[in-house]
Amino acid sequence: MSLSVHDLTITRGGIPVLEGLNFSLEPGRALILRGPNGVGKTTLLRTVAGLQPPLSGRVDCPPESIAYAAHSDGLKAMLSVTENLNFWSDVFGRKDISAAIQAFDLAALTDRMAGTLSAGQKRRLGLARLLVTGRPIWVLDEPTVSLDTASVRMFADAVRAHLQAGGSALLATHIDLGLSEAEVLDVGPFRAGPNSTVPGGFDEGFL
Amino acid sequence: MSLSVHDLTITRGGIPVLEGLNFSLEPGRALILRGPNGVGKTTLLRTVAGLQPPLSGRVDCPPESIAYAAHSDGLKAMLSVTENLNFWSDVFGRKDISAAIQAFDLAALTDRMAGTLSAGQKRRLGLARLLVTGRPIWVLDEPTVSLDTASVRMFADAVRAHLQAGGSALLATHIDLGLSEAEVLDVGPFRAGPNSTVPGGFDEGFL
Amino acid sequence: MGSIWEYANPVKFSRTAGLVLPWVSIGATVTLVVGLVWGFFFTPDDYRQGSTVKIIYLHVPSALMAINVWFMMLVTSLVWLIRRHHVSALAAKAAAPVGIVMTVIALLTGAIWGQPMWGTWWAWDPRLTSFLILFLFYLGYLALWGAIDDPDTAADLTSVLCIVGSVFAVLSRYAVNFWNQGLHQGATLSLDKEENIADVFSTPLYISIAGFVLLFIALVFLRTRTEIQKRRTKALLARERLG
Amino acid sequence: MISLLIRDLKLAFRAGGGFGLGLAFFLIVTVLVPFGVGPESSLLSKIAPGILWLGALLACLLSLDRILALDWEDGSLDLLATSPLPLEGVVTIKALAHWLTTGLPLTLAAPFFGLLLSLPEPGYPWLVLSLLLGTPALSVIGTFGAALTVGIKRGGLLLSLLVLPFYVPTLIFGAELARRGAEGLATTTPLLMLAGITFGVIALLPFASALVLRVNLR
Amino acid sequence: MISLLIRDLKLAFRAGGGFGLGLAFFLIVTVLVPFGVGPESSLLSKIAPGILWLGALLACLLSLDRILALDWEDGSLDLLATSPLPLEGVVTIKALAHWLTTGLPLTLAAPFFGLLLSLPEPGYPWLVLSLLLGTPALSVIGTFGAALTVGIKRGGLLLSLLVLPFYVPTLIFGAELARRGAEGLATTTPLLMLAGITFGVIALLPFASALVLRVNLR
Ligand code: HEM
Ligand SMILES: Nc1ncnc2c1ncn2[C@@H]1O[C@H](COP(=O)(O)OP(=O)(O)OP(=O)(O)O)[C@@H](O)[C@H]1O
Ligand SMILES: Nc1ncnc2c1ncn2[C@@H]1O[C@H](COP(=O)(O)OP(=O)(O)OP(=O)(O)O)[C@@H](O)[C@H]1O
Ligand SMILES: [Mg+2]
Ligand SMILES: [Mg+2]
Repeated sequence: MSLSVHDLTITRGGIPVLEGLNFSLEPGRALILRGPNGVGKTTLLRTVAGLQPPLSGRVDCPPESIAYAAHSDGLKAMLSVTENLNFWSDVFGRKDISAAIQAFDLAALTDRMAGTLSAGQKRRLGLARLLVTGRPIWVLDEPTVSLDTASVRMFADAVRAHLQAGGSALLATHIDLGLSEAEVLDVGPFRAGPNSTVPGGFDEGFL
Repeated sequence: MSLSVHDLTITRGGIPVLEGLNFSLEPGRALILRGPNGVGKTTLLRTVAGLQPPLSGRVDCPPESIAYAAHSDGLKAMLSVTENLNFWSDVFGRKDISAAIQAFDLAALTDRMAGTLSAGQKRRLGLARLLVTGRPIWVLDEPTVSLDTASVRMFADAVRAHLQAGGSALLATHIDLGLSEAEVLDVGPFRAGPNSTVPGGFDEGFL
Repeated sequence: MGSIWEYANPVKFSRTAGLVLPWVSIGATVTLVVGLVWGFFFTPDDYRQGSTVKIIYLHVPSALMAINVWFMMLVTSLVWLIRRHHVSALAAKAAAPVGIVMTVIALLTGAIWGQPMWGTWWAWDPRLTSFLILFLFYLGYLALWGAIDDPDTAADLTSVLCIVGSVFAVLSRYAVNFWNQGLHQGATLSLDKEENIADVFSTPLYISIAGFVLLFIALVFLRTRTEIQKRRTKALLARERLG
Repeated sequence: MISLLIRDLKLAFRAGGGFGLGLAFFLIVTVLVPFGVGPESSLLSKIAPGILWLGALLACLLSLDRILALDWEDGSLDLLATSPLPLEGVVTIKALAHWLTTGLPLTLAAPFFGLLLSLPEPGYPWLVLSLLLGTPALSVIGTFGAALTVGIKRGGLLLSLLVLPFYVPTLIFGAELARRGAEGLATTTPLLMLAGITFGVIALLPFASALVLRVNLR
Repeated sequence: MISLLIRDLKLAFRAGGGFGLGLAFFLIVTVLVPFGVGPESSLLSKIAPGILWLGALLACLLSLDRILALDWEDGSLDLLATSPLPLEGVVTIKALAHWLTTGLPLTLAAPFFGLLLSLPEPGYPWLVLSLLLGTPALSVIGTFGAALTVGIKRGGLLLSLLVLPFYVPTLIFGAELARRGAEGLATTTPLLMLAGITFGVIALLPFASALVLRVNLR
């Protein structure tokens, strides 16, 4: 269940943004991606999650082992918190959502429609979804946006528990999560330059 | 140009969330609202900005002196960065956007469609809008979401410059902005209880 | 001899197109002028249709082109989806506006012809109707190109649209034939009489058709080259921004 | 105000902005009708004015949810509400932009569609006149409906449903004007009524729209 | 899969979910047609099958942009694409949910609307049969269109434009079946063609939809 990335070059809007990326993520480990705004973290995570193809290089990981969470939470405003979680747990073939509800302190909100939650409550619900997927590799894009400090700690605990259970996590974030055991990878140095030599970037067939 | 709030009680979804709020904001000062997720910060800021009426109490501030920025930035994906800024500057009757572009380091992105920006770049553009409004009181809801540390500093500098020019700012945030001169108000203690005595809450005409 | 796919390289294509373009353009101009002038001024009036018959020299070539351009787009779309050569997708993009213009010309000349012949500008004859449907397919295809920002995404989506659309276009053709059978027998008689056309009429017609074909080739080369240049400019700008 | 109009028009002309789609939709409805009811031109020419009006109305209807919902989704509407522009002005400009990008092109293109449905000769000027007079009302009423439903996700269908009854008088007098024109009957009454509806609606409805918009924003 | 279907149906029945709106829209179109074309019942009964089919088609069309766009906007589609469900299954379920909430109710309600347009007596069973056979094709084709335009903000109008030409064969055979039924003519050919189109479309189009959806997600 380990994820490894070999010599990856990724593009956004036809332009290479990061190139020559190599890293691997063993079970039980967490890797935090850092880098300035616009460097290409989101694009990298989408590529790893299989939502977009890389320009070159490859992502090795067992299919169907990734749980992806992005900027938007995929919540249905007109379904209650329980219904939202139940749906995802059904889709991923697991049944029990009470652990997830407990881990993100949603017990008081279970019957509320997701649309009436505050920004931070929505985010907590979005994160609780990860627990019901039962997938070993978490790929998370700025997971703690809008969370208060208590909830950030709650999230860090959830990640830690996940790691202890043999899972792994790849996170992009700008703030400190208090996950001291996680490795940090600054993607800044991998920014693709104008004389990128990877074939296919810049539509260079057109040059 | 000062803002003051007297004995304010605010509701969300028909339920009082914060009650008995009193604070005032003088020119040149910044006030940071803190409180756990779901306590009612967003609701408070919307009330202050005049987007929803308070249940009781009042908000005193000269009309048309507030620039409001919420979770969503009001950007048009199919307009370029310059066009987006120019539009808001026209609406607010000011003409020059170059200071705003400079303050948030958008010069390299001016011709890009707003839809193709990264999360942090979008946010920077949304914040740059504040500078073209020329309004003295900034009311900001989690302004630094998705920003990297350099951009957070940039934002803090912009707020500081705004304060020095006689403006003021009311911010809700969960992270540290590095604005040491700002006062902090924890709204937690003002959470409305079930025996709130404010008339009109809980639709108590029906009780 | 190199494979034909060499020309799938945009640069190579541009260069070759640049070489061929003047000749094709000259050929198109000459054949069109000869065909149309001959057809309009040096053929006798038809004994039944009078001089209106001469509109055939615009009508038939444009109608033929309208269908064949869609067919060409279908082929280039398939090539794009299978081999992912940008030139192919761009050629489809370049051809579509030409195709829709041909369709409009066919429809307009048909309408102008129909006025004296059938006493009406428009009738829901199966052939005319299926042409109108073809026009709608072109319209949707172009609208989809126009609505999507990212060129590769747009190329993928329009290609699928073109392929699925072709199937439905054929289906519609049969549906329309069926639909108007019971009500309008014989309305199609005034079409379909190529056999009756005498040689005096047909030679300029063939020249004119050749002219339209050459014109189409010239336009597609030209427009594909423009599209390539646009992409090139965009790529250069992007690279510059990174540097 | 002007800058809002310019922005809206610009957005309409950009990729995905939807200019011309109303027209295309109108065309398609006109084409589909004969498929539904059959190709007899005597039958078609009888129902032509009504169908053309219905087509224009539907094309209008389908583009209504762009008037305000886009601005709501990306938060622009909140920002506009806190800007110096009066909300009444905002909704008027929005309606105007909608008419310029939908109603006006429909009006200008209607004669061609009339040909497809074998509209009788004398009907053409009346068709254009009735649309020119009537479509502004459709845009203004539509903006009211859009303001009513702006908080609802993908409220397009609900919007159509709310707005359709409001469209009935305009449709009746508009189609009646076009039909009487086509049949050479007296046209004064529907003409006056149509003009009356349009001007009344333009003068009064923006206030209601601004009101409900304010309610929806809070 | 089942849970996706259940979720979609549940959402359709919740406030703002749009169940019943298609029906209401159908009703209104049926009611507006006599306003547009005049009240003569002989004329109406002649165009009734066609208009009913058109109305059903338009009601279907108006709800298409809910099929996928809502899930796209809130990010569910990304999550579904990374879930164990195959995307082909997702689009099929989406089409099924759309048919259950739109096509099926329309089919069941059509006879009542037929009354409003004085549809001739023998036409009723044929009308229902034709809609029952034809509306699934409308949903499946509509899902293809929705997948094509899912990345476009408020692409409703573009969606209609793309989808309508695809609806032509279904409309022709469907309306023809209903009309021939109403007039007591032979119905075998349109019946077979309609069934053929529907089954062909159900069998093949989901693959194309999943393909374009994948392109749009990247
Ligand atoms: C707007 C209306 C019309 C459209 C869209 C239309 C369409 C077409 C098309 C598609 C063809 C080429 C068919 C082929 O060769 O495979 C064609 C050919 C032809 N059309 Fe038209 N037509 C229209 C009106 C008319 C009228 C009014 C007449 C004359 C009365 C006419 C006479 C012919 C003739 C003689 C040919 C060539 C014979 C043939 O190729 O079968 N068309 N038309
Ligand atoms: N269509 C496009 N054309 C050109 N550049 C684009 C396009 N779309 C995105 N980009 C650029 O690609 C880069 C990578 O974006 P991405 O969203 O991956 O950044 P990020 O690291 O996630 O940033 P953030 O921390 O702000 O979320 C950005 O600089 C963005 O501006
Ligand atoms: N319709 C509703 N019914 C009941 N409660 C509601 C409704 N809408 C919102 N709430 C509740 O009102 C409270 C205030 O929400 P608000 O968005 O103002 O919180 P916040 O302080 O901004 O939180 P965050 O830090 O997470 O953004 C939340 O607890 C929310 O769950
Ligand atoms: Mg990002
Ligand atoms: Mg908040």
